[in-house]
Amino acid sequence: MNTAASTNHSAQIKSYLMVFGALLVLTVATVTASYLRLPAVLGLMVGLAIATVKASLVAAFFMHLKGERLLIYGLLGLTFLFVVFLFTLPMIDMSAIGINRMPYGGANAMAAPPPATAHH
Amino acid sequence: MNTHATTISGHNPEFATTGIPNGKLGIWLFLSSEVMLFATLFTSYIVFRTSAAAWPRGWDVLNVPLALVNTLVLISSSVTIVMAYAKTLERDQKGFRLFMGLTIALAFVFLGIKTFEYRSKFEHHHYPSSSIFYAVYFTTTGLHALHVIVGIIWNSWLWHAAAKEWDEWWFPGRIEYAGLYWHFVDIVWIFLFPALYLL
Amino acid sequence: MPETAALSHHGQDRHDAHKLPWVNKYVFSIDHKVIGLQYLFTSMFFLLFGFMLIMLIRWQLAFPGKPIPLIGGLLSQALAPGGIITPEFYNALGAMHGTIMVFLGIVPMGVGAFGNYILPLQIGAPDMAFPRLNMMSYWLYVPGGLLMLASFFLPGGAAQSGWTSYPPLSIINPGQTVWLVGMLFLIFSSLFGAINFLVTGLNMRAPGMSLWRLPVFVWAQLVTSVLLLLAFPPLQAAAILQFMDRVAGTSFYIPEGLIVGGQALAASGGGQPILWQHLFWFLAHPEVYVLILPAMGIVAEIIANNTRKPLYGYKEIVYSMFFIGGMSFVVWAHHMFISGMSPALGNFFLVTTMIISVPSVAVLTCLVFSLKGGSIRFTTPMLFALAFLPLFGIGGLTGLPLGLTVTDIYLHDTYYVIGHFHYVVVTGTIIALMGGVYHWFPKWFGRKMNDAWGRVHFWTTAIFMNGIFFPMFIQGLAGAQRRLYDPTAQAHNIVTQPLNIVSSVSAWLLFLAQIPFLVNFFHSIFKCEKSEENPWRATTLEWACPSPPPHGNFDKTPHVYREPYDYSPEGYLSDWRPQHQEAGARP
Amino acid sequence: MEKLINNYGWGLPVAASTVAGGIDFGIRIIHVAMFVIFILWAIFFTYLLIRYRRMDGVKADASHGRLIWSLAPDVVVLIFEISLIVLYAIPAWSRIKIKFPTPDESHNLEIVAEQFGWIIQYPGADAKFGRRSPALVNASNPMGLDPEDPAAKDDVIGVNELHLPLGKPTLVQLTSKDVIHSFFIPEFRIKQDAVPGMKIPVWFEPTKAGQYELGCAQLCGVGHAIMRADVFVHEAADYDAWMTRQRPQFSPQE
Repeated sequence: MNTAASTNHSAQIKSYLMVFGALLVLTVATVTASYLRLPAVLGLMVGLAIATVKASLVAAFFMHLKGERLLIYGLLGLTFLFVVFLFTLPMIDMSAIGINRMPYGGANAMAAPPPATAHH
Repeated sequence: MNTHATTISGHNPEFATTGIPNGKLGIWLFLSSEVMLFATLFTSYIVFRTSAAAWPRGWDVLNVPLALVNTLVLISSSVTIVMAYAKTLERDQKGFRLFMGLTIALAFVFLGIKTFEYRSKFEHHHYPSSSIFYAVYFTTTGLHALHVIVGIIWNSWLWHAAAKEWDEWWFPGRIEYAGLYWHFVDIVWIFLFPALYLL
Repeated sequence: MPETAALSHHGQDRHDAHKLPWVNKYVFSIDHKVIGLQYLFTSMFFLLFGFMLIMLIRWQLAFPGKPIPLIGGLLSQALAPGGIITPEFYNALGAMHGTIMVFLGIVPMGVGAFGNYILPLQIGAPDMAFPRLNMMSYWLYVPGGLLMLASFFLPGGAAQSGWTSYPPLSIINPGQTVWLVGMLFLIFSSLFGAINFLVTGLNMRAPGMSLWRLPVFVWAQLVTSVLLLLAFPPLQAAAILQFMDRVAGTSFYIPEGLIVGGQALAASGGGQPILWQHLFWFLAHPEVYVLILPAMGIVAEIIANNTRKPLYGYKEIVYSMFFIGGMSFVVWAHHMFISGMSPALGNFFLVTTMIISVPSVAVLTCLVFSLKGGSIRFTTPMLFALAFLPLFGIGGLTGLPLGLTVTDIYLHDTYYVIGHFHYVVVTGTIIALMGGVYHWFPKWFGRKMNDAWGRVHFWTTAIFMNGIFFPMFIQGLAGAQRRLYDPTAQAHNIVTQPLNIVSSVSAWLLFLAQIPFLVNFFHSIFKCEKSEENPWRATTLEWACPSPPPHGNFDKTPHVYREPYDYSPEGYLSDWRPQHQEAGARP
Repeated sequence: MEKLINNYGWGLPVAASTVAGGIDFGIRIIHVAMFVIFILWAIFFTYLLIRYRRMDGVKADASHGRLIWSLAPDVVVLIFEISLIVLYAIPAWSRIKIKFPTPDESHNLEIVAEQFGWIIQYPGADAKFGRRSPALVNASNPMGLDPEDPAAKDDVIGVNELHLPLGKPTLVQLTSKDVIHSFFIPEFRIKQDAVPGMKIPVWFEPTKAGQYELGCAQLCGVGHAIMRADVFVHEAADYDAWMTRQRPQFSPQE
């Protein structure tokens, strides 16, 4: 019922172990990278890039997504499309209204003029 | 029925018009919803983090070595469960029991370390209510731990059921689906670990 | 994993159904038909209950501060001293009306009841893909509903922060914790249901049932399930965060420096109230389509059947539903134009909102054009389906000034919104669901509902529904705000206050108009004339098995030979040719 | 209240700000279009129902012919919506909610919403707003104004009464102490949520002297219905006279 059943088991197991090795290496890499104390944005990008590679390895080999049916790809594609909306739109909004964020009694209004000042 | 001239092309035992077994399609649908769940938590994490006045760096307040060990534990458990599945396909019940047992044991190790970590946080009076950072930390890792617990229950049930259902045709499928879930739990941690501890 | 349950269990059940103990047959049943009926009865109860809540509110709105006659004395003194409801109770009634109607009434009826019963039959399946999961969905829905009901009697009372549960109000108000827990139950119920429907619809189709031979109702259920599956988890996460705010003292939605009632709120701060709105509406806008798509499916079935001709633009309808489903994930913030969200982002959501209206127009147009060239039978279900078209049309049209950023500045949070939303959901969805009940009643119980009383029910219902909601447009344009305990406390509502009385009286009459329906419904289950197997002479597969279908549905798996609506085929004597009938079997 | 009721009727209320005309134009044009679309549609619908009712011996016509003009409603709606967006909504939205007058040319106010009232802070003669602190909030100092701050000395605080001059735009910095409220003056056609932890700018320019109503349009708790304020719009000279009569929050006499 699965590709694994028909292919050579030992080759399959070998690929699992190789992925395991790669995951270990990448884990060590991500921890090492953190010791570089990179600035937040760069660190975020490096950290998430490594995590994405690791997650893809797990998905492709352990979850047998490699060679999976088109329908499953379609489903995951749709999910990730909505994930993109869910990520980007609220984040764009939150960063755009960041200038309005002010705790009660924070800096007063004149210190933070409204975004645009063209009028009439 | 009487007036309906029907040709019956026999019973369709798999009920899988798409060619993907029901269980597999079901588990992938479930995982898609889980992707949305954790994606929402990540969105919130990024929103809180970018808008926070002060956000501590993970290594200053959290125990990175412990979390590193936990990461290795969880990755290893992902390997053991995929091995358990391979053994099921090879019809090696002993091997299956060994690797599934290891998976469950590693999950317990993960939870044990997590408990230790939580407890030391509480001892230092860091609670979810302490700051938005701890709120995010406890909520996301707590929800992940909940998924680990569900995985333990699921895997233990399969370990137990193997004795009776080993020769049923559906058994390998059940291991595969439990494995898919467990790998997903692993993937979530793969993202949580750098996001909370390393960035 | 539970796929096996479908098979192994099914194998036994099919033959042993009559041997099952009563409790497994009717209470913890795994038969999709029993579960469908369980959903039907439970959701009918909740719809009536939610309706009763709003009838109390309607008294307060029509005659603010006057004691409620007759039943006022029956209410607890804490909620309604002297029969006059308190503002707390008023807010609780409003919040629970919305929650119960949407999450416990309409969705469980449109998806849980109709979907569960009809979808497997229409694709020729013996049951759902995961019968046990199906049972679990129902049994998660019930405790969710009971929690919501129980919350009225718990110390904090029911939730008082609107069905939208906007923080920080929802965090400092009593009652919201139970609401959140209840919602988590309902979310899980819907998620499991959605998975089940998708797997069933994709995988359990009878031989020959290709995707383009699926009835529109099945397509509607499938798109709905995708929406439930992918839109609910964000609310789930958001609800968990709000739950943490309430019980663990976190500040996900609480900014720093809050002063409540003159006292500084003890919270660490750093939260974002608007984030909740984003996450809530990320679910709640697709949720609107969860409410409306099954209704469109039902209407399409009834129209095709009663015009005795194929549906006009079948593929256009299906593609439009796909498009609606996909787009519904990027329009959510049109609920937030004036929420403090970035105004520039408002323009983006304005454009997406206008785009999504086009496929809705397309569906409606196809349904209207389906009438052309037909031989229209004005049966009771058809009356409901026909009423759906103009009334849903009004609901859709009045969405226009609300979706437009500029006019929404004025109309947002006025009665205009309530009118618009209820035209879509009540005169749209509920009318369609009622039509569906009349249409499939013979399938469910093997008997037909009384037709004359059905017509009485239809005309009274349609008139009173308009009587309730049309005045709201006038009130909204005149500036009347929603959710006011005493509408006369502010000047903008005083001139149009008589319309509140019109709405309220219509609401009570609408309730009375449901009595013939309920009597007819329950009487017909036991007493009315036995119906034929296929009384409507419909072509889809649910009519290819006995009514009500036995355990396992079909004696033999049907084979499908053609498109779903082969009515009045050319060169054919009778005006219908079922999907499972072999070509040329009956000239 | 009696005076306010005169502002309202069975249609749109009195229009009393520079943006009201634009919003009313949109509301009217959409409703006219809706009415026309619906009537045309209803005529067609009724015709179909009568023409194609069930008749003995007449069979339905199942020919699947696609009619190109069934796309007409989609196209009409699409064109109507595109023109609304491009010609009306985006420019008008930008004028009302994106572009703001500068503080120099405006009458500046800080407004704080609370359960269940509106607190208005006028900057006084120095045109500077005094500092606020949550810790200082009490019954006699609802705004939590800091007496140590020199800018606060001449600040005037109003509760549930908003006074505005004619002839220049008013620029409000809107916030909330506790929950989300919404600043809604129907006569001005202006609405904006007041969100705690945020300071959101709102502007409008009254065009008629008179009395108006400020309501809260977002459910804010048990007193939501009674959360209102009176808005008084004065001629510029009258406004100045009114202002000189006001005692600052920390007036020397106290």
